[in-house]
Amino acid sequence: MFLEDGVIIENKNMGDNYYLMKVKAVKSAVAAKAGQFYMIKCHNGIRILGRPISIHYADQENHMLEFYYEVIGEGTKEFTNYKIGEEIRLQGPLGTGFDTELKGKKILVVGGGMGMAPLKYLVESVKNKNTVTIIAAGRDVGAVRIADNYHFPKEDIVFATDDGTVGLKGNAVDAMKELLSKEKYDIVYTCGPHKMMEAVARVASEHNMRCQISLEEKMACGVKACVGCSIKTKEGMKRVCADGPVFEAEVIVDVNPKENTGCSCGK
Amino acid sequence: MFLEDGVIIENKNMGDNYYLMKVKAVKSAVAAKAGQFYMIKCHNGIRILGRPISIHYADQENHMLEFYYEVIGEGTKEFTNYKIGEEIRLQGPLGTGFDTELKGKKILVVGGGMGMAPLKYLVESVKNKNTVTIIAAGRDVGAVRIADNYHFPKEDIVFATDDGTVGLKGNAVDAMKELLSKEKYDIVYTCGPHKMMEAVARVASEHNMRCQISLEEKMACGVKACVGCSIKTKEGMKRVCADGPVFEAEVIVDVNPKENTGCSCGK
Amino acid sequence: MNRLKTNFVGLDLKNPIMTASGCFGFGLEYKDYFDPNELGAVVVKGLTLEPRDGNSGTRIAETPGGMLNSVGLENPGIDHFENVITKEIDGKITSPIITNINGRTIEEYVEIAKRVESIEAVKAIELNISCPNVKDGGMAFGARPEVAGAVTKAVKEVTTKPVIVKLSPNVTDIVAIAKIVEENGADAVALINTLLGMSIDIKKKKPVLGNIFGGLSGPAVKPVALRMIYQVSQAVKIPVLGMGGISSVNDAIEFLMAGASAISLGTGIFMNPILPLEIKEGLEKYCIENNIDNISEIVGAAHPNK
Amino acid sequence: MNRLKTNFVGLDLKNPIMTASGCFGFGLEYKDYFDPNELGAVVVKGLTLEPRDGNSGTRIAETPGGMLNSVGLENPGIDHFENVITKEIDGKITSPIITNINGRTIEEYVEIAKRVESIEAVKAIELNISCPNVKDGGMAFGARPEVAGAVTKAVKEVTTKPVIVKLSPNVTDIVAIAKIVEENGADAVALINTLLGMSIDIKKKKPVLGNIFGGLSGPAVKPVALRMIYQVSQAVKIPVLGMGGISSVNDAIEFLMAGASAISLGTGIFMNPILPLEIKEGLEKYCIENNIDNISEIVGAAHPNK
Ligand SMILES: Cc1cc2nc3c(=O)[nH]c(=O)nc-3n(C[C@H](O)[C@H](O)[C@H](O)COP(=O)(O)OP(=O)(O)OC[C@H]3O[C@@H](n4cnc5c(N)ncnc54)[C@H](O)[C@@H]3O)c2cc1C
Ligand SMILES: Cc1cc2nc3c(=O)[nH]c(=O)nc-3n(C[C@H](O)[C@H](O)[C@H](O)COP(=O)(O)OP(=O)(O)OC[C@H]3O[C@@H](n4cnc5c(N)ncnc54)[C@H](O)[C@@H]3O)c2cc1C
Ligand SMILES: Cc1cc2nc3c(=O)[nH]c(=O)nc-3n(C[C@H](O)[C@H](O)[C@H](O)COP(=O)(O)O)c2cc1C
Ligand SMILES: Cc1cc2nc3c(=O)[nH]c(=O)nc-3n(C[C@H](O)[C@H](O)[C@H](O)COP(=O)(O)O)c2cc1C
Ligand code: FES
Ligand code: FES
Repeated sequence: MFLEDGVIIENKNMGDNYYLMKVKAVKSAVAAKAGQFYMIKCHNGIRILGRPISIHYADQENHMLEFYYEVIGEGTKEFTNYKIGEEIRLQGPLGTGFDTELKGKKILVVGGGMGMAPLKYLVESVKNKNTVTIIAAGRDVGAVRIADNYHFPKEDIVFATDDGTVGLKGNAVDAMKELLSKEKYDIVYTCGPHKMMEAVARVASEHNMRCQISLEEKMACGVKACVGCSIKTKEGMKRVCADGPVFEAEVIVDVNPKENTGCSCGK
Repeated sequence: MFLEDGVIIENKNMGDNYYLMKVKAVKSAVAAKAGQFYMIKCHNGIRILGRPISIHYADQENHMLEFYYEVIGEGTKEFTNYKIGEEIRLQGPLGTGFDTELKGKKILVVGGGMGMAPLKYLVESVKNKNTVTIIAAGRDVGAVRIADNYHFPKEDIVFATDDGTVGLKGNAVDAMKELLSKEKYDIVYTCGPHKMMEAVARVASEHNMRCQISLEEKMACGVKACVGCSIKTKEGMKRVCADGPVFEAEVIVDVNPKENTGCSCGK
Repeated sequence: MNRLKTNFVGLDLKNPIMTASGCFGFGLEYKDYFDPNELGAVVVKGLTLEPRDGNSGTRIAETPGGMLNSVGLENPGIDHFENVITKEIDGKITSPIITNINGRTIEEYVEIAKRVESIEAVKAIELNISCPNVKDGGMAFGARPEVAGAVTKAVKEVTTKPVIVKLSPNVTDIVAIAKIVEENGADAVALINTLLGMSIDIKKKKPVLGNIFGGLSGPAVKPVALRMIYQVSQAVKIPVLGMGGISSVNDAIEFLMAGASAISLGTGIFMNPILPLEIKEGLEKYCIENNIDNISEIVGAAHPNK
Repeated sequence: MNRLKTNFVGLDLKNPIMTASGCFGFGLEYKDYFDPNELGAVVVKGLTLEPRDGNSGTRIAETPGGMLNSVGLENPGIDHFENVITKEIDGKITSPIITNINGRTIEEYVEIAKRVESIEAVKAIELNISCPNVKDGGMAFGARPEVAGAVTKAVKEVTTKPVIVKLSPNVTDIVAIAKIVEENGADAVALINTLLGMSIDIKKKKPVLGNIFGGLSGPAVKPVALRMIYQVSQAVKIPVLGMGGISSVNDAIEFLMAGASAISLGTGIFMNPILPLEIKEGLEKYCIENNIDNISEIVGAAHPNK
């Protein structure tokens, strides 16, 4: 964890409200691990908190980080105005990412919409020593376009969209069930809308598969100093910014479901 | 009075903490009158109030406005980062400027430091129909460098600096007294530190000359809606943003000098 | 269909958008930027019986996301308002005019309310109880429930115009004060007035404001305003006029959902002189997009029972 | 020469810079950004007798120039603090540790103060009286002078450690509260805690925070904090620990000039994790440039008698 001023080398619209930002940042690019994130400071001082954005991809050799972001409110809107050559302050890498220390496993990666942002680097981190299958799900073709940016043969990605504009007409779980009817996997990694992740985790548990999910919470400090992002888990209170954002699904799912302590992800 | 988004066409350091900003703004350039000012909105939303900056020069034909500014705090510091092509929101033209409806008069213009900013356009507005003499006073050579930007023969400007680095070693009043010992003038316009303007006004009054001075006050609205900039005058409370910033010296000077209602200019 | 039409304290308003007292002069100051008759109502600068020069020294200080003012109720007095200003604005401002009135004693409030009673152009009174009460040791009228109740009652007795009591946020329990002014006949409450704050000039080692303290307004105070409006609007039956840091359409919607039946714009106009227009258009758009016949449908939408 | 050396409630501090409770965990969370031993003292997260999970739902909301939190005193409880945390930080944090303590009744405060008394590592107690008093109908201990006095007295009776009473700003008269806690033996007062605020999610038509209300902190509250520190520091003889929106060296100087003998940094650290270091270096530079032997010389410099 440290502060670094990165220099923007690309910041372009990827269709709809999605943007890809490439940043030159030596220490950050080297330190980043899949599933971790950076807090990006807004230039406009009226917005005092950093915006947590996942590591989409890190090119350690070229000292380059990629962020893939969706415009949600004023902060991410502000990001879209940043020009090439402009500096941004990065705080990170933060949190506990995915378990990437696997070898010879059959891995299923299930991403939903913007949830696919952290999964690109996850795939990069595990694909050489394991077999990876990717499900890219979303509302429509725009929501899964992020997969075009993966370093992964597009024809090997299983697409599923609610409106059927690309791939299977259906959701991530439909696609997952279909794959599971043909194949067995050792582990599932998932990131996307909370409801989707819960459903994915349930299916994984039914199939006795390990499942890692990546949560979102509003954050102030990013370093477990403020307990703003704490959630109730089967192992007690956990901080999404430090103990997570990636958790084993079993400690999260079905915790006191009536209490809204799960995840702020309203998608 | 209106709002206009101008486009910056130049924004350069003029030595020390002084900057010249040129802005393309059609309506504003045409409407501007000498001694009036614009409120410039900061891009950083943590700074909510516009910064009042005088019209340094307006090129009506080319729809260009010049602002000459000194870095004082965070707002003017922010201005220095604005790039060519960037938009700035202008509110104005505001206030009552100098009386420029003179003909065949002998005019003395006395500027001190940044007080010379509004006087460039004053000189432009009166020099064709009148005879103009300019005193440019300041701490040192840096403080009077602004005169280089005047469209006026430099050799005709009387310089006075506290440290004698250029022109007479002395202040504006010394220079003024010297000129008055040789010549008579019909009117004095002055802008600069409050103490200087008071001294200039007293000398003017001793010589029975009309004198206009330009004041500064902290402002919120710029349109006499908030009475934040009100000052006590011989004619009752006046709003610097609307009744001024230019006033006849006689209504201002020596008003209840013990009460600090005169001018916030702490220079 | 005018989806913004609102009735507030018996006045039929084109929309629920008003100006905040002290931020819009006497109604015509911003006319070059937008037509003041686009507003639901115009609340004018706080008036006192005698003209006042206000505080000396610096009166404005910017703070992070906000500003302090210590104008100290500079105003030309009720005579000048009645004899000069009402004539100047006559015909030019057709939206209802609301006067903000101030006194140093209950008697002064009563006196000025009586004077306002006879001014036809004025459609309602905003009773500002944030000023120090000289007879009560300088503590604001709005700081003590009994005193707030007493001044409300006294003013109600001498006027037939609706009385909107404007509350100070610098109190432990704003709900208690809102309730007591309601009991004493207030037709509505307005909140919030400014938070008491200060700023220091570290070069001069002195307070920035000549008056040392000033009132904090602008976006910085928005969360406090929303909280108080949310609490008060659930505790009283009279309508709430909400204000405090509104600077965008979304802010306006937040205030309505918190429970304000109408809103006032103050510092936000300094930040953006056409804010009232933008909010008016934004609220219309919001209604259309959300299939809302009248904006009043969202008033209090964030309350727990909704 | 260490120009920042400060004595506060009998503790010799390297400098007057502390952390604000709840914003710095238990002291090691920011160690990758700067050495916590650069701080004058470390004020840790508010502790309660039993572990608490805090409030459910969203707990953080950004506001203009500020933020709301409703963490609801989530903390691992005094047992865990004594048995686990003090061991974790032992040797790693050599700057004095100050615990922030909280209770729902006076008895709970007394109980936890007794527990803290035996913890060697803790050099002083920050008594947070902004929490609701369950026996007193839920109004905060800090809202009523008598109650604030009573809890101060009760805690002072069971501890030998210096007690810094942390005041709530959500009151009509903070000076009265400061005076009564002084009379009841407080060694210092800390102010301000957060302003009560809220924020509304207009898409969901619901409060953003699960707990509806939350505490406002950050630059937005700075003018209110400065005002209260200025008032209180002139009214009491005990020193003031100042906080509320400090996010730069100049802010720190403003707080000292307003009358704070030491300062705490909270939200400002979220904005800039190396803020404490920047302020430390900035204050040193300020002293050198202004020929000040010790920073305490500027404490209260903006007071009228100075
Ligand atoms: C660990 C983590 C990784 C993330 N990675 C990505 C990513 O790679 N790409 C991407 O587009 N988005 C990502 N998000 C979501 C992203 O942080 C929010 O969309 C963003 O903060 C919204 O900021 P805003 O100013 O545009 O929105 P506003 O709604 O105006 O923000 C207001 C406040 O709420 C916070 N906030 C709003 N939405 C969220 C959210 N979903 N999660 C956390 N805080 C939120 C903001 O940070 C800010 O403090 C991630 C969130 C987390 C927690
Ligand atoms: C009518 C008028 C014309 C002016 N013309 C010029 C000009 O041409 N060139 C130039 O360099 N400066 C000019 N000034 C001064 C200029 O407005 C201030 O230097 C500037 O506002 C400082 O902003 P800041 O954010 O850098 O400083 P800060 O001190 O951080 O500003 C804090 C607040 O105080 C206000 N403020 C600070 N100093 C002044 C001041 N002297 N007068 C009014 N408000 C102030 C700011 O606008 C802001 O609201 C003029 C002022 C007035 C009133
Ligand atoms: C410059 C200024 C002058 C004000 N004068 C008055 C006044 O005379 N009477 C009054 O009741 N409120 C007065 N107020 C308070 C505003 O009406 C409003 O309650 C407060 O500013 C909060 O709203 P805002 O944040 O939108 O400005 C004044 C506020 C400002 C900024
Ligand atoms: C996330 C968060 C948690 C806090 N927790 C506590 C606490 O446990 N006890 C306490 O007395 N104050 C607590 N506070 C208040 C701060 O200590 C401080 O008084 C307040 O935030 C104002 O300072 P700031 O603006 O520098 O943050 C908390 C503040 C924040 C932002
Ligand atoms: S964001 Fe502060 S503890 Fe997680
Ligand atoms: S700045 Fe508002 S009246 Fe002059």
